[in-house]
Amino acid sequence: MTRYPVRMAVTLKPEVLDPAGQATLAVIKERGFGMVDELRIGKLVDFSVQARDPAEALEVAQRLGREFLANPVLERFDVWMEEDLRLGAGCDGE
Amino acid sequence: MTRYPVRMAVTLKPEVLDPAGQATLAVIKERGFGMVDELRIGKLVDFSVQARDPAEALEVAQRLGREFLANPVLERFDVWMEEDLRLGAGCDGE
Amino acid sequence: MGNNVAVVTFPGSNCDHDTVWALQELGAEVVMVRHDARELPRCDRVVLPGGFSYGDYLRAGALAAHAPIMDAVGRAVARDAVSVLGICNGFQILCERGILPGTLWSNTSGEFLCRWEWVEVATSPPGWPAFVPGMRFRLPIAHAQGAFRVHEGGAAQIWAEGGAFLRYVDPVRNAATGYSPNGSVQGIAGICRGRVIGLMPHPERAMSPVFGSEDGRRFLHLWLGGPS
Amino acid sequence: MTAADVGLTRAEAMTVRALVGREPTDLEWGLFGVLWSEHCSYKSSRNRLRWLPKDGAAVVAGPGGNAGVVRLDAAVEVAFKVESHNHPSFVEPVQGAATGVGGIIRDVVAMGARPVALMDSLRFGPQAAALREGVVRGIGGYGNAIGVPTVGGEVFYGPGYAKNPLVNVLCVGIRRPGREIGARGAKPGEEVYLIGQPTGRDGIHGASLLASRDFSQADRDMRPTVQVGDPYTGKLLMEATLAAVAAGGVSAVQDLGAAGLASATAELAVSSGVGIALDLDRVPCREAQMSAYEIMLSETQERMLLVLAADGGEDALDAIRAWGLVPTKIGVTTADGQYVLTFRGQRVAVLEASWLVDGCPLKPAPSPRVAPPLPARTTGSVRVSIASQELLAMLADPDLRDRQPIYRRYDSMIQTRTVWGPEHEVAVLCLKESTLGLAIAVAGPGRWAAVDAYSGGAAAVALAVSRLAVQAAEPLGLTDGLNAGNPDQPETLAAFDQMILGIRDAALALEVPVTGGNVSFHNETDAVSIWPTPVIGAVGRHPRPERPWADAVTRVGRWIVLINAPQKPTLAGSVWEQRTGQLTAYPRVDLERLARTVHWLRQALLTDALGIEAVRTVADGGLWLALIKLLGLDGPGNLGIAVTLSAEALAEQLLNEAAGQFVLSIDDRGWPEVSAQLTARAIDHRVLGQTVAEDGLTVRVGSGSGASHWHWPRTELAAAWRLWEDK
Ligand SMILES: Nc1ncnc2c1ncn2[C@@H]1O[C@H](COP(=O)(O)OP(=O)(O)O)[C@@H](O)[C@H]1O
Ligand SMILES: [Mg+2]
Repeated sequence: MTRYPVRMAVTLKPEVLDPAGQATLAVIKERGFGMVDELRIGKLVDFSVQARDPAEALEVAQRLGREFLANPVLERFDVWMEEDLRLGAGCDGE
Repeated sequence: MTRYPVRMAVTLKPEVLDPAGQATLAVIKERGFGMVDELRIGKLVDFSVQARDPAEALEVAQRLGREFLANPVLERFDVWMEEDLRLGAGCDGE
Repeated sequence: MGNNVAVVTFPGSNCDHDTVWALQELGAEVVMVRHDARELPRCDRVVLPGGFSYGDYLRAGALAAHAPIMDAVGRAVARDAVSVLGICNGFQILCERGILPGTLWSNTSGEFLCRWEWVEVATSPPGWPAFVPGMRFRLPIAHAQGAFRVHEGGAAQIWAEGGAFLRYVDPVRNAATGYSPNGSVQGIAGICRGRVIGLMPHPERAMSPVFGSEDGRRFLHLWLGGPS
Repeated sequence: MTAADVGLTRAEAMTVRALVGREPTDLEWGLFGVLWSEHCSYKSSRNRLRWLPKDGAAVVAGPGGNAGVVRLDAAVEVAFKVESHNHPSFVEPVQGAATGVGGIIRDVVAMGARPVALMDSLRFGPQAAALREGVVRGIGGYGNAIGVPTVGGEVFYGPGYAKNPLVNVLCVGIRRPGREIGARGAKPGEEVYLIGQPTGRDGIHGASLLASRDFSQADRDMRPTVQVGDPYTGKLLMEATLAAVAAGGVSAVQDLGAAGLASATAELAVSSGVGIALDLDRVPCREAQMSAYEIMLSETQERMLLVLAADGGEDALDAIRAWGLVPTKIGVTTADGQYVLTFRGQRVAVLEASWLVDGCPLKPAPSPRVAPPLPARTTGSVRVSIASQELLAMLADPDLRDRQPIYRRYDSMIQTRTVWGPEHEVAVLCLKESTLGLAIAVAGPGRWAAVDAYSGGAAAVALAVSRLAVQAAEPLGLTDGLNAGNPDQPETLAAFDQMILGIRDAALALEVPVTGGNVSFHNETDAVSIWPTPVIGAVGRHPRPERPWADAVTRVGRWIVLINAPQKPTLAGSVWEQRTGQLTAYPRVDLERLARTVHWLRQALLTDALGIEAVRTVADGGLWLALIKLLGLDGPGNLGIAVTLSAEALAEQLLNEAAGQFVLSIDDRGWPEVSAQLTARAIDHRVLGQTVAEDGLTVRVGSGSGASHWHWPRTELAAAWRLWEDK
């Protein structure tokens, strides 16, 4: 058994209203970020799965997304496994 | 000017406790996901930036992360631009 | 110091009128100020009331912290020109703005919590000797994001700086310290820095025994500089 | 597009063609489809709702508007209504419940009233924790953020609700007399404005068609995009609308709810007796390329329609802009009664507004409108023995246990009017605008209506009005949320009729008008229907809100008195009976005697010399729970209640739920006079016992050698009732 790190993005379906994104965008546009648009806020869930192989881990992650982490009426989810993960141009937020 | 899509992951700093993640983990472990662990919940913000080049878009995104999207006390953020994005093993959540 | 108080309304503030009413009951001269005002009116004190500014979307207080009026509040605080009281959402805004240290995070329960709590003065805020350590108030809390959190080591620093103003207590079980209804570090319910005070409970809702307690009246009376 | 696609029957489609005189366009079919849906047209219920009494001294606006309005005094009018959001809450509990709260708040705002209180009446199936949590989160999430306190509510469980949960929400608002507004005031030649959230593709056919059909798997797959509640925009919309009305120049307001722009504009036109011409290209849209059909039928939340005088609406528009909203003129009112939609330069619908609103053939109501005969009893007089452990177990029953885990997630205090909130059986609000206050109650256990809907309807009214009476509050009006199964099933419709007749008879006997309400049919899934469920909201005039009457004892040495105990107590319709799995017909309330009782109680409470210390109703959980609540589980340790009951039919005495009963604690000096007054009015009353210096509840049973004696300290009762404490 191996421990596989997984990252899941849970996002609102495109046609669903995102009040939080809408309000955030309106404010930041007024405060000097006029160049920003189409802002939507989702959830990010990082976890690890104990599994025999990546395929099994992926299957667990997808089941978890379906059954718990995403609300099928409003949301969709995408899963990344280790090999997909690339470090973004990060920043520590300080 | 070009419109650059950006994805930002806002996550709790590693040393910061995540009670929401812990609570979720406890529930899912009870419901048949004993193989899942180390679950942490963050935010995902997708937006587009109007900019001259990717470097400028990245700079705007980072400023946005610092000033608005991440709370500097507890959170960090990472930014991905188009070329970093790969489609995960997605699922529509249905 | 006089008692001209400016109460700020952000879009989504919803305790602004309750707060104005409470302050007027205590004889203060109150003016309401909009979030988009670039200057504070002439006043001795500013109250940032409770509510859900900008829906509390993104994070509680995060968007309101950038409102034009907060630039003015920030400047006035830097000049030490006013006293500021942030109640609930107002406290969250002050933290998000960086005027007060730390941040207010989701309650441990993950749920909104509305109920009566006891709070106790842990440290007198500078300038308010009438808030005597050990003094208790029974006040309602009503928030989803009221867990006071700081970066590592931050709590000790706040105590060292004399900023740990109010903490939750449980008089029934009389636990000495550490009781917290929402997951606040060391049970902190309110903090202060200079003449700026933030607290999660709502004194403006406890103006009369009719509403369950008049400790809020006592609290605001002391904040307005009244004798104990 | 065919008539069937939009949910019309063949006969209805023929009526449409006859009215229009040609084959309607797709868009026109869509408009008829939603406006003639059960949800919008009230086609099965409208003729029956006429049975309800709607007139009363305090009525300012009866049924037909967005909310009923009653007069509290010369300074305050009260707008209130109950609304259901049952189907959406099953599809998506959090957002469904949230948008239900937003919807009823907008109804009250559309009457020019500021919402000051909410109550929620919830019904779930037995194993419904996840659904319940979602609904509670949705209600709290919206109400808390928009800043309207949730001051009470109720939660009950029953098997029929498993796939048909009920989420009924009551909203109460206040306005100054002279501020009346609503859908009726538009005149020809005025301007129609839309404000709030841009229109998206959400909820097309949502509340209207979804709530107008039974809920099978097939429908679930067809589920429309669910609407998402946005309390922040809701707050701006509420403030902007109220500010616009205060600024003047607004002649009509209509909220957008089910069937969106289609319903709002057609209803406004018909209510005001004007025509309306809309330019759909002007409607701000959230998504690109929306069709006229989508624009008209979208159920995007947080929108409001305002009609402004052609000149003189500037102040109103400025007031709206000050709240950060952009008012958009989307059309004009006309003199010809026509309903004309233009899109991309084409007239895409040309109808008469009245066809849409009043054209739908209504189900005729049956004529014999007398109370139905008593149903046959299957059980009811069975003598049950009972043990202490069973009584304690009753306290933990989902229908009876402490509701704090729910209501502590609602802000019950915001607006600083709440004198009594959710921990009491009736809410008490004091108003800065008046020395009088408001008493607000909801009632309506489905269990009571399960077998005899007439009895359940009457009892729900009886209980709601009784709850006002314990605060000496005079009822000003009722709002009724009527929930039922499929109206095309004759038995369902018959039970529905009986439920209305029960409400009617009780409202008449207690002299309270019904000023509005809501009907939710089709609460039926996979052939399982809910019990007919009447959710009654009552609003009363509280004489002295700053000093409410206690509902728990405070002193030793008071008499504990029970009023209106049934001669032959029965467990029919009670929680006890529900626990045994076999519900029988809930007993008929003696409405005439109850009328006398509440009248007396209101007077008696105002007479200090009578020494009534505390009073509450006996309802769910019977005398057993009423005594425990009268004791007060957080009361002092040197105070208790001790009563003596006869050994005969002990369980029935303790656990019957007959409405119209009250328990009181009365001091020694007042008791002789109270007893004399009750005797003179032929109101049954008996002393059960006294308050004593020993903590807890003591029940002595029988006398002499066979006597037994039970004692429960407060801690034991609390541990059973507050099941949540250690979770
Ligand atoms: N059960 C009822 N009793 C009395 N009036 C009712 C009842 N149901 C609906 N009404 C009235 O019918 C009108 C239309 O109700 P409804 O369609 O629910 O309004 P909306 O959807 O605009 O909120 C309202 O005036 C309402 O008060
Ligand atoms: Mg309406």
